[in-house]
Amino acid sequence: MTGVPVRPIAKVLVANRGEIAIRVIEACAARGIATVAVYSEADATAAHVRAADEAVLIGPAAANESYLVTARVLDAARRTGADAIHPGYGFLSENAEFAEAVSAAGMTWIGPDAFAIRAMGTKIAARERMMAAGVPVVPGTHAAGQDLDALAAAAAEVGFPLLVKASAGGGGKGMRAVHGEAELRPALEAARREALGAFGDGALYLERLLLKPRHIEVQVFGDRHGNVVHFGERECSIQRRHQKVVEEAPSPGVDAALRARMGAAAVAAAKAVDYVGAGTVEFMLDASGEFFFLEMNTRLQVEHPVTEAVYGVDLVGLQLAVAMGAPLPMTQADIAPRGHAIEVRLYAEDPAKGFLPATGTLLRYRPSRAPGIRHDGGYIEGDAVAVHYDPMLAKLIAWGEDRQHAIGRLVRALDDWEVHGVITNLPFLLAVARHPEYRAGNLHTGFIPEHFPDGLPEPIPGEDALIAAALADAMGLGAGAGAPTGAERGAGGDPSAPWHLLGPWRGCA
Amino acid sequence: MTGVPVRPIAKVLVANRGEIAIRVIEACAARGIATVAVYSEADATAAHVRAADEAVLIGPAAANESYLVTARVLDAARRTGADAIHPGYGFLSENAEFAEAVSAAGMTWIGPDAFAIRAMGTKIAARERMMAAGVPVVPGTHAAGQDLDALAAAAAEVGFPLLVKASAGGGGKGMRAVHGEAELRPALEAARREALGAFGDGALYLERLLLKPRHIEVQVFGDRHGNVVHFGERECSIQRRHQKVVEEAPSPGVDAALRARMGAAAVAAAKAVDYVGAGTVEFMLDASGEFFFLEMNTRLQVEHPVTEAVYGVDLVGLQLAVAMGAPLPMTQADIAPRGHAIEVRLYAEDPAKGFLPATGTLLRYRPSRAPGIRHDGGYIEGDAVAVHYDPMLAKLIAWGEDRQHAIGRLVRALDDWEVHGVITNLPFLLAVARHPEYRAGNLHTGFIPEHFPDGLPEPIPGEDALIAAALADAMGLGAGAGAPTGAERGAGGDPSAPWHLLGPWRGCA
Amino acid sequence: MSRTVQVGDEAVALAARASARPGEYTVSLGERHLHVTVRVAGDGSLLVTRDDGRTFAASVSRDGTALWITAGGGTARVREAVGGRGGGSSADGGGLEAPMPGKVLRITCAPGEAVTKGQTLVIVEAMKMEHAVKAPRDGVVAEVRCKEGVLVGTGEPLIVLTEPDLPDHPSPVVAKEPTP
Amino acid sequence: MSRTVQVGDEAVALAARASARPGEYTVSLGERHLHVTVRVAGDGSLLVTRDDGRTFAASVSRDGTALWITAGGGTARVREAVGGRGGGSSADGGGLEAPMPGKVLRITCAPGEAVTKGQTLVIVEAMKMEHAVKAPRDGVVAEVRCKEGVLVGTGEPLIVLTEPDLPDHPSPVVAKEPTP
Repeated sequence: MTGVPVRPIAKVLVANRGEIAIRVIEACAARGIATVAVYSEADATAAHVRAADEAVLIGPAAANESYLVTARVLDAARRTGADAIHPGYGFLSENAEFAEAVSAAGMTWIGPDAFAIRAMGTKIAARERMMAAGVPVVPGTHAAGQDLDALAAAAAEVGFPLLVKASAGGGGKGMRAVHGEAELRPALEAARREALGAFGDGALYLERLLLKPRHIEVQVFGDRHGNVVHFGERECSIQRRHQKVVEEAPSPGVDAALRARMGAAAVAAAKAVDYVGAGTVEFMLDASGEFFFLEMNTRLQVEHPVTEAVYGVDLVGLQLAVAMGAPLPMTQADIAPRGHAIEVRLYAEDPAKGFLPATGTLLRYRPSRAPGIRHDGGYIEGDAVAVHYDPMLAKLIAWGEDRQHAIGRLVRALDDWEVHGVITNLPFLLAVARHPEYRAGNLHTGFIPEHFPDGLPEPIPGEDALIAAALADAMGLGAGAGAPTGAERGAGGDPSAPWHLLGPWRGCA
Repeated sequence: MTGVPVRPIAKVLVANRGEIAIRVIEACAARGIATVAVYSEADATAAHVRAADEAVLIGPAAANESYLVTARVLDAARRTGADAIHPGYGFLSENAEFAEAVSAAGMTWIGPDAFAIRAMGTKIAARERMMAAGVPVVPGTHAAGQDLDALAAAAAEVGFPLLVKASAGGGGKGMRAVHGEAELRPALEAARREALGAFGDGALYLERLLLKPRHIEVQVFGDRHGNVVHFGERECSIQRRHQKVVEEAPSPGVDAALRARMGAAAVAAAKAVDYVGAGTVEFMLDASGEFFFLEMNTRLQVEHPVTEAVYGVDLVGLQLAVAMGAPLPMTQADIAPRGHAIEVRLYAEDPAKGFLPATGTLLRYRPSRAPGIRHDGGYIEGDAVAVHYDPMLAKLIAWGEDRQHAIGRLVRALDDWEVHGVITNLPFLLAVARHPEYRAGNLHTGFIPEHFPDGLPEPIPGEDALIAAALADAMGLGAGAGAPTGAERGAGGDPSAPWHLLGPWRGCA
Repeated sequence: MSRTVQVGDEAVALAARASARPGEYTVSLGERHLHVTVRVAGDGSLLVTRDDGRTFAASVSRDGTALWITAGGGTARVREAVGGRGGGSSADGGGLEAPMPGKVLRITCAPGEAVTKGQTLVIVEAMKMEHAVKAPRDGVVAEVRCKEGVLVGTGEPLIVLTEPDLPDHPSPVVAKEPTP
Repeated sequence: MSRTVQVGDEAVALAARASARPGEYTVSLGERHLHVTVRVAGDGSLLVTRDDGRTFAASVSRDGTALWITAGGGTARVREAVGGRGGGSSADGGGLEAPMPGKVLRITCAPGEAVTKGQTLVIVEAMKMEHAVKAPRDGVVAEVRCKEGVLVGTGEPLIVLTEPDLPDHPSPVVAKEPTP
């Protein structure tokens, strides 16, 4: 349109593993684009290798000797004749040097320009750039002076409640929450004493205190023709130590008017760095309805499927189109949400033991296939889950006509999901989905520590499970043992034969 | 709203089997409604039995001794305390007596009233009722007189091209296609001679000849408050002997203006019989853009998922809501299509042998899990496919941002679908999806006979398949044989052990 | 271990021999020999790397006489070569076998009856579909080998027909696949 | 065949005995006895009908010491009762075993070193997560049983700590589950 050259993409190397590599491979395959997987020695038979047209071994299990080695990834792309590289998320996806190296090698980088990656890569610089662009950031100030009167004046500017922090500080030392004018002076004095004692520096910093904030992020998309649109928000407040666990779109705390305001702020943020491709602007939304820039993720987000479900868009397909130089095929006016979607992340971790990672072999792995359920997974039944990579095994996304319908479908799908052989957070996901405060939409970033301070104890086997256990032993069922599976019976036995009636002649093998 | 009593539903008996029973069970489960399955002796371990909360054996394998026996189904509902019955499609779904018996037993019938079922049950009566309601039917006429002049005048009314048929006739005898005025008289004379010779009755009937018609059907929905809406059209032209094989929404032959006209006609048809619940009005659409009523199916349709995908609605959920007495939650203005969806039906039949039914055991059965793919199936890996019921094993639905994207996703998903042990039409579905005329949207009811007059020969194994066959024998792979599956390895082996490297010590078991 | 399979009109002998190096095999497809490296995935499927570096995924199942193989998009049945039995399609037998698994719905002929080519002898039903088994030629019904209401498998003999002039030499049709 | 399993704080003995009628079993859960009818589905899962007519579906997998069972919504691990071994949680051992499978990232103590309660001795990393193994009490490092960069399994001993006043009586922590 504006002289941007069209660069067709015929073969994409996917510089990632697991579910996101498969997601990208499927998007390419549906468009007739060939795919190249890369894999470490630990992933020689991984699902993403099986899904791609070609696969290249790039090193040993450790990611910093394989998936993170730019030279090996680039070499694999060269050897297979790939003309573009998709980085997925994590690994090299926000590595500006890698983005530059891909372009320098004459290949198309499916992502934003290195400039935008760098601009958003440092939090403090990004914060200042956003302030300049008029995007709200958490109000805070270094007072002009450090005497109590100057700090009190600064406090009036920031507003209450606020947080007094030690400028030199960290670890909670010298920190005080102040909920009103009356508490201010004693808090400032106490904080100064602590700060002096801990850091030898009594300088204080004031920042607005967000009460039960929601983590709300906005999906933005830019093309090479200067257009930027947004696809509404995702709520990701259900997190544990900054690791998201449950995400949804739209947010139960955002209405159409707020969506428009946050969307406009996110588009302004993206335009401030000439953003191209898929990006996410993260905000904190406080209980009063004010929102503040947190950071921008310059890549596809793990939780992008909830946006896809609600907005009827294929974000990876859009990444490919924009990377080829095409203008966005829609304007903001064309973009509207429909229904509600929730994503949960299945982690190989033990909610009964502080969420420590777990490993094993997926002896049985059967996700739901019900309508409205999407499963983006990196493993299939029989695969081993090892210690080398992220503990996220899969994402399950439930779409419904409204939030309650989506929750209903989600609960049913979680109930049906059979995962044997590896301890996961599946019971924890169910407990969250069934929690009355979750159903009511009362979400904030402290949801898990507030409602699940001790994680979740290991499920105690119920009576039905014990009956099944007793039968399984008596009948020799379970892996490798005597049960006649369909496969073992062979094809075409007498269709009326009572295979479902097992007598003692089959038991106790 | 208008005094319709609300009748909550707490437990639904699903009077069906296979994929549609599972579909209904999942819809109930997502809404917290308990479910009862019924099953024949042949279905003792079928997937729909496993999906339901309870299950009742209702007779031997033959459907007319089990699924079709109204007394047994009603008895199962009574015994389990079900307060509603969902009939699915086929079996008892269009049985007006059954609908009445369900209501008489004090249970809620999830479907239209018996009156509507009966009104649409006889083709000729339905045709006349539709004419009275102003719904277009295939123009045709018994001429006032049978002399050639009277017939010629009638022909002018019907329009060309037309079909001359023997009133007493059948089997093509006395039938003549006439493409213009000039051909008319000779055709009338020839037809009369044939009719007299074949049936001893020379009376002739004239009907518009539809050229390469499309089979277009409109999804309608009514509530007990007098509201009826439509959810656009589905195109089902790809059929073989009136058995649909591929369906899609929207139709590539229908634009917004035509959609509005056909939708209005369908709504008029439904209103003419006070229709409540989900129904489908089938039309033939000819090459000139005229459409004509064919019949109305007074139940959920097999191909309803393409409408769900494009309109973002859960039609089974809507059936439940309407059956409980709720008004439709949307008006026609709220209803708009988004993207494109295609459904294919996987049949256990052999395209190389006249599509004869096939049976066997599903030694391996792995449908795609890619984004945008929905799989509604009645069987899982290990299940036996027997001779008793419909040969449809599953439906696969691909949604895409536009028709080409949907086709791309469909082709990929068909390519990935592993079905071993039972011969199916899978290669045929792929051949259709890849056919240039299909891709171009040039669909009509003669598509399969025109492009696949001889079905499709059995696929010849390619070189890769032969290599795999040789290796499988040498390594003892395949069902029941030596390959160490994940399950057999057991959990937690050394994660770095080279299980992927099989040496001779594992081969030739 | 070796197997001769049908590939279109040809019979091809397949074999594979493990090399000394783990996971490496020499595969023979008739006269052609290839070197491949094999990895077995957790679900028993294969990843096969060919000489040219190309890798393909394959899954294999096994029933009586065939392997079902999905490899690189698409599934094929790899069947034992019919060899000396000469193609063995049911056309030879004259259509007197069950054309599909199903239930014998009706028998419309009786032993000793003279029948004409094209006459319906038996109606078999499966999966809501009826199929008429017709006389492939004029002849006399020597034997009815099925009963109404009974399930039969593909290829099971239903009727034995003799030549009208050779009543002493029945030509029974032998079941090739006695599976239902 | 019988198995004693852990159900919350209790040990329950499980057994099932086939009856003369096919598919029927008597199941014992401790002192309770139930009669059930069992159907096995094509994928090896069970459909179990209880005395009261209620049927539930269940799937079972088996690994070293546990059965993994999905029954009626939700999966549970059914494990051998710990019995005489007295619960055996790693809290007893004092946290000197690997708390999870992973790689030893850093060893921050040396043999002979006196350490204080809460001091980090080893850092283990798995799945992008670091975990510090800390001294459960004051003591002296008697032995370092791991190496940096090496993979360890849950429960593998990492450090042997002695009481500061009893250097001759080391208290090694024994691996309970030597799986990685």
